[in-house]
Amino acid sequence: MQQRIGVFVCHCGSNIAATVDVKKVVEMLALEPGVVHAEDYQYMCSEVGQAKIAEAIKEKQLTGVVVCSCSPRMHETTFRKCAERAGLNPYMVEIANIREQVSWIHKDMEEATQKAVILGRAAIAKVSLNTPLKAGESRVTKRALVIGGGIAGIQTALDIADAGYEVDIVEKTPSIGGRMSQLDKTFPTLDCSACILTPKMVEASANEKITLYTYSEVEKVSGFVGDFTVDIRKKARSVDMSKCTGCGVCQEKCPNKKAPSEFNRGLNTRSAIYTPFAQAIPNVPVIDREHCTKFLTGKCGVCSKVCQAGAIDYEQQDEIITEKYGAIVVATGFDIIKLDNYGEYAYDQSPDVITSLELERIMNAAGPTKGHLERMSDHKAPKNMVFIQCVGSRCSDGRGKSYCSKICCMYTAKHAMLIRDKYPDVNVTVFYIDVRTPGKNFDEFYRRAVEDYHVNYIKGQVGKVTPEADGSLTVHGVDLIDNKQIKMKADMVVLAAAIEPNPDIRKIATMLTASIDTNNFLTEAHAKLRPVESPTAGIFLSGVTQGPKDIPETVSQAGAAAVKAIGLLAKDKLLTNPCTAQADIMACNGCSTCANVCPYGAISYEDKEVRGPGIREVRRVAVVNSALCQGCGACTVACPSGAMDLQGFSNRQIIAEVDAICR
Amino acid sequence: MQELINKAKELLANGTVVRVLGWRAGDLSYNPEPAFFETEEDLQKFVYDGFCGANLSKYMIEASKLDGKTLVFLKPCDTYSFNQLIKEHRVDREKAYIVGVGCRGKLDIDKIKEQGIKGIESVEGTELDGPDTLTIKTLYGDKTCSYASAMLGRCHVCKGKEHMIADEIIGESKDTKDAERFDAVKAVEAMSPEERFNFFQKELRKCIRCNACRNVCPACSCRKCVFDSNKFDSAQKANVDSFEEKMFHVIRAFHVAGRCTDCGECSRVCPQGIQLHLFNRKFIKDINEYYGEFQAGADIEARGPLTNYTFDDVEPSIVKERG
Amino acid sequence: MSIGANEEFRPKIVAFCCNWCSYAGADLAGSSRLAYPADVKIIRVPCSCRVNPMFILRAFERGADGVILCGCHPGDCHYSTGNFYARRRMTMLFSMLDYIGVENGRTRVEWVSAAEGAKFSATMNDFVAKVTSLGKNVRLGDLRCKN
Amino acid sequence: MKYSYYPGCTLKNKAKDLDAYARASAEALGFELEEIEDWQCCGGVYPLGSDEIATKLSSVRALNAAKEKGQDLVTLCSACHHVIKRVNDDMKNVADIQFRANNYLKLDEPYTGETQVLHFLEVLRDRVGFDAIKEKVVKPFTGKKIGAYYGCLLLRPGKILEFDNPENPKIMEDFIRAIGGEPVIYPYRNECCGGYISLKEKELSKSMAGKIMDNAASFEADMLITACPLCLYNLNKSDAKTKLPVYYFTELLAEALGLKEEVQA
Amino acid sequence: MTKAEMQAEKIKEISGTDPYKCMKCGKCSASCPSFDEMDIKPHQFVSYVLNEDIEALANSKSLWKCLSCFACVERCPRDVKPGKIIDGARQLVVREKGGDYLKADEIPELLDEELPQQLLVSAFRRYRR
Repeated sequence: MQQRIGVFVCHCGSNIAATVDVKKVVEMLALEPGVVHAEDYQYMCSEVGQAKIAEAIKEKQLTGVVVCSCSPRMHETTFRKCAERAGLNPYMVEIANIREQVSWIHKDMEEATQKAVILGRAAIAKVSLNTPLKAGESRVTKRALVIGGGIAGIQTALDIADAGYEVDIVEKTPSIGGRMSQLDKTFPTLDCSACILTPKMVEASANEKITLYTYSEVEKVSGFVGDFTVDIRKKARSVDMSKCTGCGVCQEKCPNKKAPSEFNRGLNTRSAIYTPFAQAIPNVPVIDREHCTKFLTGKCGVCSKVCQAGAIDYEQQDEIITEKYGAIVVATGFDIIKLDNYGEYAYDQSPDVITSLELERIMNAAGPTKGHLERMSDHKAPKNMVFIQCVGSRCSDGRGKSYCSKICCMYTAKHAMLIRDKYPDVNVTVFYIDVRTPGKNFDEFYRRAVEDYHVNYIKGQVGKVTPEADGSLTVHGVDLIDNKQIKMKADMVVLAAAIEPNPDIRKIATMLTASIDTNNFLTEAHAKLRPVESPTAGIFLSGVTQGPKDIPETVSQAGAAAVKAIGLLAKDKLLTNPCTAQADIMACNGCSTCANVCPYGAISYEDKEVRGPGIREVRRVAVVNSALCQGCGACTVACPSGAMDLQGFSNRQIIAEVDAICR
Repeated sequence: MQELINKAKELLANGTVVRVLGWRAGDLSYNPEPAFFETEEDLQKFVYDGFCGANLSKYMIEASKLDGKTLVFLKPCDTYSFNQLIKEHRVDREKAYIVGVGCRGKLDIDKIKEQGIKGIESVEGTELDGPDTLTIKTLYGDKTCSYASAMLGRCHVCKGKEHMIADEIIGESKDTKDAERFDAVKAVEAMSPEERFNFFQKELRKCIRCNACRNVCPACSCRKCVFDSNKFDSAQKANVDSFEEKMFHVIRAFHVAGRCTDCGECSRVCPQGIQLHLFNRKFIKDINEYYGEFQAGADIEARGPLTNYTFDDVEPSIVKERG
Repeated sequence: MSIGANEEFRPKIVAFCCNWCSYAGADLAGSSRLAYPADVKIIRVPCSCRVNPMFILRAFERGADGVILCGCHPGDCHYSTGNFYARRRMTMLFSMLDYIGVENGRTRVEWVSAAEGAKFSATMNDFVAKVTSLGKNVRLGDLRCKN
Repeated sequence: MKYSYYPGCTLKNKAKDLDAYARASAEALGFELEEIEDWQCCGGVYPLGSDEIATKLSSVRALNAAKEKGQDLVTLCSACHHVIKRVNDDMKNVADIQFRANNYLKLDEPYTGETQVLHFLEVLRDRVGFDAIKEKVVKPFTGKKIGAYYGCLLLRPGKILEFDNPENPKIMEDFIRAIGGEPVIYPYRNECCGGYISLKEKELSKSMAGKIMDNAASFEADMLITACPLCLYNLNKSDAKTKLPVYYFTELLAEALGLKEEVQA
Repeated sequence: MTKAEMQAEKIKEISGTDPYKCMKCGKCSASCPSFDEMDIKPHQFVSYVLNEDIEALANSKSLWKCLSCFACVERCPRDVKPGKIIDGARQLVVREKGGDYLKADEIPELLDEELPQQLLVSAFRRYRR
């Protein structure tokens, strides 16, 4: 068929037009074979711009459209929809990226214009070989999975359940609650963390739409948006959840109380059978088999003897549950970095150098010191406390993290204020590089620490902390405003250690085929416009897994992720990407090579009758399940005869692009 | 040879097979060709001697489509190809009765001619149980040469005389390996890039695109070869031809990489004497070095190296690093 | 053979970029205004595993002086395993091209994530410089030299 | 086991005992230090300028001599160790320096950082093993509280020297334990003694070394050990309130192994 | 290029550091054992280079007070390495004729019995061409 191609060149205001001679591009591309229409406009993506495209499609009976504009990742969908409205198959549209790949990176106009023309030619060459495609349909399982049971995961699950959908939370530790349950007070209102979190935890466990899998991990994920199949490993609790009454006698009687308490950051110990904290949900303990005397030596069994409900089950095994989901929300949260690389701050050398999270536990009434502020070395009350900011944050030297952890300035102001409030005779000094407090009532909060509580803020990073023979600490700092070096005595030093994504995220991201950035934060589909979605369809991001954020931000993002998941679950059918692989049965050898490389198991083999010139026989040939095929194209290269091809990115199309570029 | 004919007769007679795939004397005595035999009479033309180098496994693709079983004679090296074809669902194991035949190396008439022997009429002593010295009848009288000196290059680097698959084995084999398989590849690798380029340019310049290599290759058994289809075509057909022309051997080698058993048929049949196995064997050597020893056709269950991976695979930059 | 340091010479470079990581990385290089030479022209493919060695040979035959393939980092492929296959295929292809005497600097595979705009730009700058130093691609243009 | 050995200028002169005790101990512990022929002075400080070549050549010659023998190169003086290890890193990783140095030296085969540079302490830790030393100790320093003084040069920059954790090292403490002593960990053990500044700014280095010694004394150290002649000099010249004796670690090693009298004789 | 610009470039080149990476946290100054002796403090070195005020840096006492103990290099969170910058400035000075900080005739009075060769060698290399 004779091609009738329309070319539309966008100025993008001056974004493109300042560097690319748009008129010249129009002029040159109009000469290409098959092009019957070429024009430029200031903003092709605007209503007027789209109307121009629609008009040309109708008037000139265009068979293909090339838009020379920004990245297809930005507006390909816009222009496809525009074409569809004008009666052209949406897959007959190709984009030449002359903004990100041309005008924004080149300065020389002639050179940029020439490159824009070449990219336009490649798009024309490709679109000439496009074929109309029709999206298929796939079903949606109306159930969501939330990975991680901290405040982000709980909020997301509550919101999804509220909309009437089933949702499961998978939490690795024995209880939901996450980092927030370890905090004492929260900024900027200083209300007690447990008081606002516990009701949410209870609500999550009571909600009949929500199923909690605690002490469980995601083991395997297959499928795709709308139809994920997930294996969940329920680790052996050694306690029968249906029998346990949560009376707590087992924990009391357990003779082995030497296991470091994860919940109290190792500041004290717990029993081998334990719930992480008093308000744990579910209130069912687990046996830590690495510390339990029964498991280590075979002798003991005290918990079993004292359990009136007979809930202790030493024989319990891990259990794998397989469940189907339409949407998956990742809310795996964070931990603080290990401080091995920061020996100068003497974290490993003195028990009185602690992290802020440890301070939270010390300040907490349920913590290892029952809420009394004291030194871990000699349990004496400190007189002088020093806070060091940015320990491991904003470090581009390979020792720490290059990003700002975002929450430390605020929680340090909180700690300083709480200490000055409760113990007015304690001197508090904060060494900072910058105080960063964007957020509602945040800077006011920090200023209160200085103005009302007289916290001593000194600009300048600390160089070293030295533990002295008398048990005190010397902080070697600098006051950059006074331009003086400072050697300051302290009884306790608190390090605002950088936060980092939960280390499990790498494994989880791989299972989900969701991309992560260099810092192991999950990547958004768009940094500004799609911040709670992963580029992988059906995967949503909630909380710090996407980037550092505080509680209010986490909760809002958790809600946003829930809405996106709900939006997906509300659909009965999903349109599938029509750019899938297709086998030409005339050329297919039936050799199975393609199936060996298909990550989705989308290729099967059937005996089909093949008819052609001089051929009529039954052959084993490849059949692609287009609902399963995600369009990666691995099979197309594996296929020796070229029988397997990818719609939308066919061999001929790509070769046409190559030819156009190398012409 | 008689033993093979007897076996064929027996299996035809008792109905186990309906045809026999073997070799038949050609127009020249040292040029036997693959052939199907359906009756006892046909079998009079059956030969099996040192010149029966052809790998019959590829013919089983067609035979698998026919009704009834086929008796096929496979040399040890041919069985790798047959296995590979099973793996790729191209031949039907149930339709084949495989008699593994012994091998003491296959002969190359050119190797005899290279020794200065001209006017050859026939060669004697080529049978499996024949002597170590060949007697060559020529227009100028009888000449002799050792069996080994007349062998195909591939037999000097033989993978072994064990049959990978067979229903029964007839005839004893003799080990012929007296050189290292990858020495020829290594010799090329040792050259400078300029020398390598000149070497291959000189080799490939001889190519007349007769497709003999493709036609004989058991791995090149696609129903429709990419070079004959328009799958990779753009609008300008004329240029496509030239693309294929230029890149034919590299692309062909890539298409069979990981599947090529190194049977050496391509080099044997090339009328221009291009050392085509140097391409395939290079891939095999690389695969062995980068991804672990792999012999296509040795194990039907093993995953092919190019349809497999490990997280820690070498990066393509290794090519540069190795220099 | 090579033109070497001829300043007039501007190479033709084809860059195949996977849609999910490297193409996004190129977009990020663009939005961060991290320049690289205009000699690089990008072809978008869904995954590095979509790139058939025939595309690369075709580019060379048509006069490209360098071809680079960019994909997600191993382990981060949007399709889980695509780049693993691409890695093996390209290792084999590059090794073969090197073997037949083609300068190995003309081909490259680089893993560039969506977050690595700077790496994308740096990679392209480096690759263009390398290919420019090799000069015009003569060898692969016509391996058989029938002309 | 034989190692190439680079003693350096001071060990041939003012710090002969550092050298002598080391050689005797090495022999007793089953390894040999084979002095490089015609070694030249390393220069004492690493030339920081990225364009300096000439000042790095003596180190490259020593490194290449070890490479030609196929041996690892052992150093004893902290300064020599620092300089040679860093030059080696340049030769391995900095193309420009590698190119220019090789251009200058015209070796049979270019030197590209092949030699492994080990400090004597690293040989004790990684090759001999402190446990093995412990077994050979005949006169343990039981009850002696010994402070290790590391200084700067052995530890920093940590990414290149890879000697120990630069902010919280333990190799010398482990050494002290091996010879039966009780290590005293004091926070100034990796602070600077003043280094070469003591030539012209004597008061400054006295006070800096004084702070170190006082800090060690406050943690009840009986004595200090060091690997560096300059550190030893500066510490001895310090204005510390409590003067502690300072020894080369090799002297204590030789004593613990029962070799001291022999060496002195 | 002015002389100051050239000198600033030269310092960047010989020190191999990028002063633009500095975030002015001051950890170098907090770590410096010679801080009190210096007129221009370690965290200020970068500003002098960025402002191309090399003259002031070259005339500063700090050149001769830095011990090359690398505490700032080790701890700098941005990999700026102030110690290398000041050494670059020092080299600019000693490479100029007459820039030697240590004159031959003042040496004898600086010596004493125990003084190790190492000290002389190091001081020579630091202070002289």
